[in-house]
Amino acid sequence: MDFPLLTVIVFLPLLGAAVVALLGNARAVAGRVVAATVAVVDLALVAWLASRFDVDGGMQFVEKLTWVPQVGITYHLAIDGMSLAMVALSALLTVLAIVASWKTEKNPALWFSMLLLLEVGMNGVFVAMDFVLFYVFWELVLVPMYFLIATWGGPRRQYAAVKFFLYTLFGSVFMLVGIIALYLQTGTFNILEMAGAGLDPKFQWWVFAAFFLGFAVKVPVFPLHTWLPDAHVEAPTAASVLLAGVLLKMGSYGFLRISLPILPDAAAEWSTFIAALAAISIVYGAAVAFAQTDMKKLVAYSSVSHMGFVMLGIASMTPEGLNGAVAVMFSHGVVTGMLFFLVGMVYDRTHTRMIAEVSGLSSQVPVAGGLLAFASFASLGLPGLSGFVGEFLSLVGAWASDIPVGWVVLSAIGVLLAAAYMLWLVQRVVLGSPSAAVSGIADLSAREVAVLLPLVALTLIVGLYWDSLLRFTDPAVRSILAMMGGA
Amino acid sequence: MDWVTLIPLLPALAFVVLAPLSRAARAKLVPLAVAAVLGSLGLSIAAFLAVWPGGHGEVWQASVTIAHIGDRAITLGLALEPMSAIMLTVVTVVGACVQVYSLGYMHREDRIGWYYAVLSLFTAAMLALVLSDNFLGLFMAWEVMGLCSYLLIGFWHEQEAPRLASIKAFLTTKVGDLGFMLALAVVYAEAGAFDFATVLHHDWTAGTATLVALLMLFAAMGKSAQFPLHVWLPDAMAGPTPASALIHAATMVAAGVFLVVRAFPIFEASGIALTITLWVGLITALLAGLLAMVQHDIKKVLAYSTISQLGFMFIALGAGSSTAALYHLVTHAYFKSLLFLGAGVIIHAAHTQDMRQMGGLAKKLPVTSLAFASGSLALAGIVPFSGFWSKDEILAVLLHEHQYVAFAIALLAAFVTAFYVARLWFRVFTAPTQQEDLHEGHRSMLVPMVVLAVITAVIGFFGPTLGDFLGHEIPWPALGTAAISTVAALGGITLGWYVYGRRTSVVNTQALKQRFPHAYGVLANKYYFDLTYGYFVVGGYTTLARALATFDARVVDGVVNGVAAAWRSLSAAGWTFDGRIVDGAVNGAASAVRAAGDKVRTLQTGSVRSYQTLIAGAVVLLVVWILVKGA
Amino acid sequence: MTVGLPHVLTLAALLFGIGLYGALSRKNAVHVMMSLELMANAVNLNLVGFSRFVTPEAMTGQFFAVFSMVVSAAEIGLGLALVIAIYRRKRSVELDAVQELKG
Amino acid sequence: MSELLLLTPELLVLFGALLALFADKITGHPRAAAHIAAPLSVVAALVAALIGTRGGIFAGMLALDNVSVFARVAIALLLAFWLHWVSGRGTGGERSAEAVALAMLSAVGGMLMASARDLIVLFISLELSTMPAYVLMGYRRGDARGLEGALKYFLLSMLTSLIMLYGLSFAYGISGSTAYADLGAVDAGTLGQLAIAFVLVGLFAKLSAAPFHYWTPDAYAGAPASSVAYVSTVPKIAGVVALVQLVAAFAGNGGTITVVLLVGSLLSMLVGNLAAYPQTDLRRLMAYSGVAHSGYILLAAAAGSAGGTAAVFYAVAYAVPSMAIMLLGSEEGTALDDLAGLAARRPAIAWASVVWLLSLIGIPPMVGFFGKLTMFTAALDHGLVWIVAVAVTMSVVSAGYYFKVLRSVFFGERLDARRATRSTPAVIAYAALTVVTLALGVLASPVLEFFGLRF
Repeated sequence: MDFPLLTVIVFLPLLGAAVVALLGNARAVAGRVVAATVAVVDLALVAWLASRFDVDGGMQFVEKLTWVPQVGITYHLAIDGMSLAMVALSALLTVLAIVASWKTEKNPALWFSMLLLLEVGMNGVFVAMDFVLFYVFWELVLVPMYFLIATWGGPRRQYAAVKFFLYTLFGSVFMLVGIIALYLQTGTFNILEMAGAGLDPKFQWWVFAAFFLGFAVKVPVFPLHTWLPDAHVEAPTAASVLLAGVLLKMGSYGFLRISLPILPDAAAEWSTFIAALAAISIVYGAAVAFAQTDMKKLVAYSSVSHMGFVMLGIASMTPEGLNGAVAVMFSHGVVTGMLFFLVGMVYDRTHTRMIAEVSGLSSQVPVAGGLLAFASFASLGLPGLSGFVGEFLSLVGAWASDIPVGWVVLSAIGVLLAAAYMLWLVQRVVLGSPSAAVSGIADLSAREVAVLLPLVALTLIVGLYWDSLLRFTDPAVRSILAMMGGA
Repeated sequence: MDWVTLIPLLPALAFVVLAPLSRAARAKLVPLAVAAVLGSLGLSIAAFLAVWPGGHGEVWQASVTIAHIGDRAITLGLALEPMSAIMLTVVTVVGACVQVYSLGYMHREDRIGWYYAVLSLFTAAMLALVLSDNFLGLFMAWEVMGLCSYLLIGFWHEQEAPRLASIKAFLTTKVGDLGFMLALAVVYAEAGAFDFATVLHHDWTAGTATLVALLMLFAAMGKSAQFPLHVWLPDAMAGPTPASALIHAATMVAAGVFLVVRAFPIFEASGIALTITLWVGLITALLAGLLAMVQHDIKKVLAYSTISQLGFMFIALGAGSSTAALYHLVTHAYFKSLLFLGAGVIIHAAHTQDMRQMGGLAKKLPVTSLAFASGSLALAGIVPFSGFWSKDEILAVLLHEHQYVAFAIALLAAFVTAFYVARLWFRVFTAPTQQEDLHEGHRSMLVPMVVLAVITAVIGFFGPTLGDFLGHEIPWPALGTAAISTVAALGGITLGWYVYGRRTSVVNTQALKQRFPHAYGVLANKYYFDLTYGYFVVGGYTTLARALATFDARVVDGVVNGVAAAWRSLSAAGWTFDGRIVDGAVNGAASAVRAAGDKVRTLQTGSVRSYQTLIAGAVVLLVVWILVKGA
Repeated sequence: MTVGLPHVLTLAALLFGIGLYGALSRKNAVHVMMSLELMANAVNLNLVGFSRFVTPEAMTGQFFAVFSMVVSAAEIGLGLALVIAIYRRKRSVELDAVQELKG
Repeated sequence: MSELLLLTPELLVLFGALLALFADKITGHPRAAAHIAAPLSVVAALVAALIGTRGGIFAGMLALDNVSVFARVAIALLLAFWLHWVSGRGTGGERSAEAVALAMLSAVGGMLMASARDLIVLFISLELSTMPAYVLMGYRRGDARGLEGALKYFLLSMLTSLIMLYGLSFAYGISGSTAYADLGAVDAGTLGQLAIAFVLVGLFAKLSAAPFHYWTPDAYAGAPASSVAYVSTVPKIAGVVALVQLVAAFAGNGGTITVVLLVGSLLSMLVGNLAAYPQTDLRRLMAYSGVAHSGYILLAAAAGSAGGTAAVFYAVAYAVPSMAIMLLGSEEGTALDDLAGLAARRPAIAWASVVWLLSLIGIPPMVGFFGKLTMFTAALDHGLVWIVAVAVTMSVVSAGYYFKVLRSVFFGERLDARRATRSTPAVIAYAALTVVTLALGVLASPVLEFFGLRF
C-alpha cells in the first residue's frame, strides 16, 4: 500500500488535537472549526476506504513496519470488515460529538483537543494488529476520557473519573500479563500471526482468564459493571456518547479479535460461563434500569443489558451469533448515541435528568419527543430498526450453539424487560401532559437535529437492509471462525 | 404483477409522508392517507380477481435477500396466493371503511393527522404480514403492528387510562412475541431458513414440531388475546373506537389466527399442539362469552365478544380445519368491525359508553340500528347472516371429528353469545329512551356501516366458493347441525328478551346480579386475572427491580468500593513487617482499622535509633535464614 | 598454638559485633560514629587476615584495607561536620533530639 | 595514557566539578557554575556515547559493555538536565555552586560505579557517589530539618555500607580476588551466601529498597527539593547497574540471591505503594514512589541477564520523570496544595506533568510502560508469575496516589495565582525531560540499537 491510509486515519486527529490545543481558548472559534474539519476529513477518509474495501478480501490496507525489533514489536495496521464497521462508528460519533458540543464555554480548546485525542485511541484500537500497539491505543483512550469526565462532568465527576480510570487500568494490566505470556509462548507480539497458533489448552485457559478480566471490565459484564453508571451520569453528553458508543465495544472487539482466534480451546471451555454471565447481565441490567429515577442512569444500565447480548453472541461461536454480536455493537453505538444526545439536549433545556420531573415532551417539543420515542423503540429492539437485527441474530446463534437452553431463554426474556423499562421511560417522559420543567422549553435547533439525522438514517438502513452492515462483518466473522478451526 | 408490492407500499408511503410533518400540515394531508388505503383496496380487488378462478397456488412471488450469514442467506419477500388474496380484500375493505368512518368520527380531534399516519402504518404492516412469504417477515410486520396498537390505544395520552392501557397491551403481546422469537430461532436451527416453502416442507420430527407449534401458539394467544394473555384487549378500548374497530376486531387480533393457519403443517405434524389449541379456544370462547354478559360498557362487551369469537377460530384450528377458522375470521372481521363502528355512532349520540344510560335508540338512529341489527344477528349466528354459516361450519367440523365434548361447550358458548347480543340489543335499542337529543351519525359514518352491513348479510352464501378457492371443501351446512345451532341461537335471544327485552319489566340492570350474586362477583372481577397479574407479575417485578437497584448501588458497587476503601485504610495502615515483636506486626488483613491506619507513617518514627534497630533486625533475620538454610 | 585465619576471622567478627551493639545502643551521635568506626576497623582486620593467609603474594587485601581506611576517614570527617552543624543549631548531640522528620 | 582517554567523560565531569567550585568567585555571576557545568556534562555524555570501544580497561578493574555505557550516558545526560535547570532556577540558597560541584562529583562516582568490575573500585565509587549526596541533603544554611535528614541518611547508609564492606571482605576472602570474574565460586558455602547477603544489604540501602529504605522518607522530606531531584534519581541508576553486575558475577546456583531479591521486591512494592497513599508532601510521596519502583527493579534483576538489562533501562525510565516532578516541586512548592491550580497558571508544565505521572504509572506510549513491558517479559520468562501479578496490581494501586497529584494540579483551586518567573534554561530542562519520557517509549528501538541492548 503506497499511501499509508490507515496511519493517516488514526493519527490525523492527533495532529488536529495538537493544533486545537495550541490555538488555545483565545482563538477557540478557530479551534472549533479546525477540530470539526479534522473530524470530517477523517470520516471522509474512512468512507473512501469503505468504498474501496473488497468485502471478501479479509485483512486489507495492511501497513507493517518493524517498530522495536529487539523485543519483536511490529507497527502493524490492518482492517477487515469488523474493524471497518467500528472505525466508521467511531469516526461518525466523533464528528457528531463535536457538532453537538459546539457551544461549550468552559475551556473549549481543551475540550475539542481531548475529543480528537480520544478518536486517535478509538480508531487505533480497531486497526492495530500488534499487541503492544493495541495496548498503547487501549490505554491511550483512558487519558482523554478521564479529563473529559473530570473537567466537564457533573457533581461527583472526580470520583467517577478516577473510578473509571482505575477500573479499566486494573483489567488492562492483567491483559498485559496475558499479552506477555503469549509473546513468550509464540515469540511475537503480532495478533494475526498468533491466530491459530495451537497453544496447549491449559496455558490457553490462563491467558483467556487474563484477557477476560481486561475485556469484561470494558464490555462491561456483570459484576464488573459498577463503574459504568457513575461514569455515564457524571460525564458530559458528548463524552457519554463516545463512552457508550465506542469505548464499550473495545472490550467485545477484544474478545472477537484476540480471545477467540488465538485461544479457541479456552474459548470453547469458557463459552458456557460467558453465556451465563451474558444472560445475567441482560436481565440484571434490564431490571435495575427499570427501577432507575435518573434518565442517564437508566440508559447506562440499558447499555449493560445490550452488551449482554453481545457477549451472548460471542459465547455462541456460531456465524449468526458473532454477526449478531457485531451488529449489536454497531447498532447500540448508534441508538444509545442518539439516546444520550437526546437526554443531553433535554437536560440542557430542563436542567434535570429526573424522570419524575420531565413529562409531556411530545406535546411541548414534538421533534425531540418524537426522536426520543424513535430511539427508545430502536433500543427495545423493534423489528425494522437496527436494534432488532443484532439481538435476534445473537439469540438465533445462541440457540443453534451448545449454550444451555436456560440461558438463551433467560436472554430472550431480557428483550421483554428491555421493552418494559424503555416504554416506561417513554410513558413518563415523552407522553402525558407537559410538566413544570418541560413547559416553555424550545424545540431542537437545526444543529441538534442535524446531529441526530445521520443516526436515525443509519438505524433505519441497517434495520431494514441487514446486509448494509453484515456485508462487511460476515466475511470477518467467517475468517475468525475458520481460525478457530470451526470450533 | 409487481404492482402487488404497491398494496402495502401505498399506506406505508402515506405514513412516511405524514409522520415528519407538523401537526397542522398533517391534518391537511389526511385525505392522502384515505386515498392511499382506497388505492390499496382497488389493487387488492384486482389481485383477488387475478387469483380468483381456480384454487391454483402461488400466482406471484418476489423476494429480496437482506443478509448473508455463513453459507446461508436470509430473505424477505411477498407472495400472492389464494389465502393472502382473501385476507387482502378483508383488510383493505375494513381498513377503507374505518378510514372513511374516522373522517367523521375524529374530525374535532386536532391530532387527527397523527391518527391517520399511525392508521396508515398499521394498514401497511397488516398487508405486509398477510402477503409475507416467510416467518421472519411475518414477525417483523407483527411487531410493527404491536407498535401501532400501542400508539393508537395511547392516542389520548394526556389521560392516565389510555397511557396505562397502551403499555399493558404492548407488554402482554410482547410476552407472546418472545415465544415467536424463540420459535424463529428453532426454525432457523432446524430448517436453516425462514421462508414458508423450505420450513413447511422440512420433515419435522414430532418433538421439535411440538416445540415450534407451542411457541407459535403462545405468540398467537398473546396477539389474539386468548386466555390467559387476554387481559390487554378490554383495556385497549381506551383508544379511539374506529381504531378498535380496525385493530381490535378485524385485523391485528386475527393475525394470531393467521400465523397458526400459515404454520398449520407444523401443527399437524405435532398433534398435541392441535389439542391444546382446541382447549385454549374452548376455554376462551366460553369464559370470554360469560364475561361479555356482565359488562356495562358497550365497547367492553364487544371486546369480550371478539375474544370469544377468536376462541371459536382457535377451536376450528384445534379441530384440524384451518379453512373453517379462516372462513370465520373473514366473516367475523366484517360483522365485528361493523358492530364497533355502530358502537362509535351510539357513543357519539349518547355521549357515554355505559349501556345503563342508553335506551330507545332504534327510533332515533334508524340507519345505525338497521346496520347494527345486521351485525348483531350475524354475531348471534341467525341463519341468513354470515356469522351463522361460519360458526355452523366450525360446529360441523367438531362433529365430523367426533369431538362431542368440545361440540357441547362450543354450542353453550354460541348460546351465551346469542344471549349477550340480545342483552345489548334490547338494552341499547328497544329499552325506554333516557336521553332526548339523540341524533343520527354523520353521512360519512353511515355509508361505511351500510357497506359492511350488506357484506355481512351477503358473504355467508359464498362459503363453499371460498372453500374450493382455498382448495379445502366447505360443504353446505348439514340440516342437523344448522338446526341445532339455530335453536341455540334463538334460545339465547329469547332468554335475553325475557330478561331484558319485555316491555313489562322495568329495565332491571341488577337482574343477573340478584339471581346469581356469587357467580356475578367472580365475573365482575374478570376471574381476578387483572388483580393477580397486577399484584404478582407487575408488582413483583417492580419490587425485584427496586431491590436489585439498591443491591447494585450498595452491595456490588459497595463491594468494589469496599475493596478500594479497605485498600485505602489498609494502605494507610501500612502492612509492615515490624522487627519488634512487642509492637506487633500489623495484621495484614484488609479489615485493618483506620486508627491503625498510618502504621507505616508511625513506623517512620523519625528516630535514627529505631531505624538502625530495624535494619539490624532485618540483617539478623537474613543471617538466621541463611544459616538455617545452610544447615 | 600459631595464630591462624580462623582466629583472625573470629576476632574480627567479635569486633564487628561489639561495634554493631555500640551503634545500636548509644544515644550520643559521636558515640555511634565511634562504634561505626570500630566496625570499619573490624572489616580492615578481616581484609588483612585474608590477604595474609589466602593470597600472601598478591597484596590485594591490603590495598583494599588501605582504601577502606581512607574512605572511612573521609566519612567520619563528614559525619562530624554534620554533627557539629546540628550541635550549633540544637545545642545537643543526642540522637533523640533529632526526631522532627517523621511519617 | 591511552586507556585513560576512555575515561574522558568522567574526567570532563570531574574537571567541571572543580571548575564549578570557583566559577562564582571568578565571574561574580551567582549561577555561573551551573552555566559552565551544564554544557560540559552534555559534552561528557556525547563523548561517552561516541566511544565505541568495549571491553575491560585498567587490567579489568573497569569494563565498558553496552549496559554500562548506556548507564554512563544516562547519568551524564540526567546530570546535564539537572544542571540546566539549576542554571535557570538556582537552588534557592546562595551556595548553588557547591551544590553543582557536589552533584557532579557524585555523578563521577556513579559513572565509575556503572563500569566497575572490581570490588575495590566498586566500594570506592559507591562511597564517592553517596558521600556528596549526604551534603547535598543538608547544605542549605540554617535549615535544621535538612541537617537532620542528612544526619539520618549519613548514619544509616554508613551502617549499611559497612555491612556491605564486611560482605565484600568475605567475598574477597573466599574467592581470593577482588575481580567480579572470579566471584563465581562464592555462592557455594554458607559463609559465601552470608557474604552475598551482606553485599545485597548495602545495595538495597543504596536503591532505598525495603526493608533498608528507612532513611529515604525522612532524608527527602528535610532536604531542598532540587537536591532530592538529583539524589533520588542519578545515584540509583549507578546502584542498579552495580546490583545487576554483581548478581551476574555471583551467579553460582543463584538460590539465595533470587530469594533475597524477590523478598526485597515484594516488600518494597507493598511498603512503597501503601505508604505513598496518605502522603500530602510531594517529597515524601516521591520517596515512597522510589521505594515502590525499586521493588519493580529488584523483580527484574532477579530475572537473569535479560532482566538485568531491563532493570537498568527501567531505572532510567523511572529517573527521568521523577527528576522532572521533583524539579517542578522545587519551583512550585512541594505540598500538594502548592501545586493546586497549576493547570490554570502554567498549562504547558501541567500537561508535561501528566506525561511524567502517566509514565510512572506505566501508561503507554510513555517510557514507563515500555520499561515495565520489558521487565515483566523477562520476569515472566523466568516463571515469576505471581510476583508479576502483584507488581501489576501495585502499578494500578500506584495510579491512585499519582492521580492525587494530577487532581490537585488540574482540579485544585488556588487563590493567590502568582505567576512563576519565566526562565528559559529551566523550560529547556523540562522540555528535554518530557521529550525523553515520550520519545524513549515510542522511539526506543533506535536507542536500543545504538547501545546494542538486548532483552
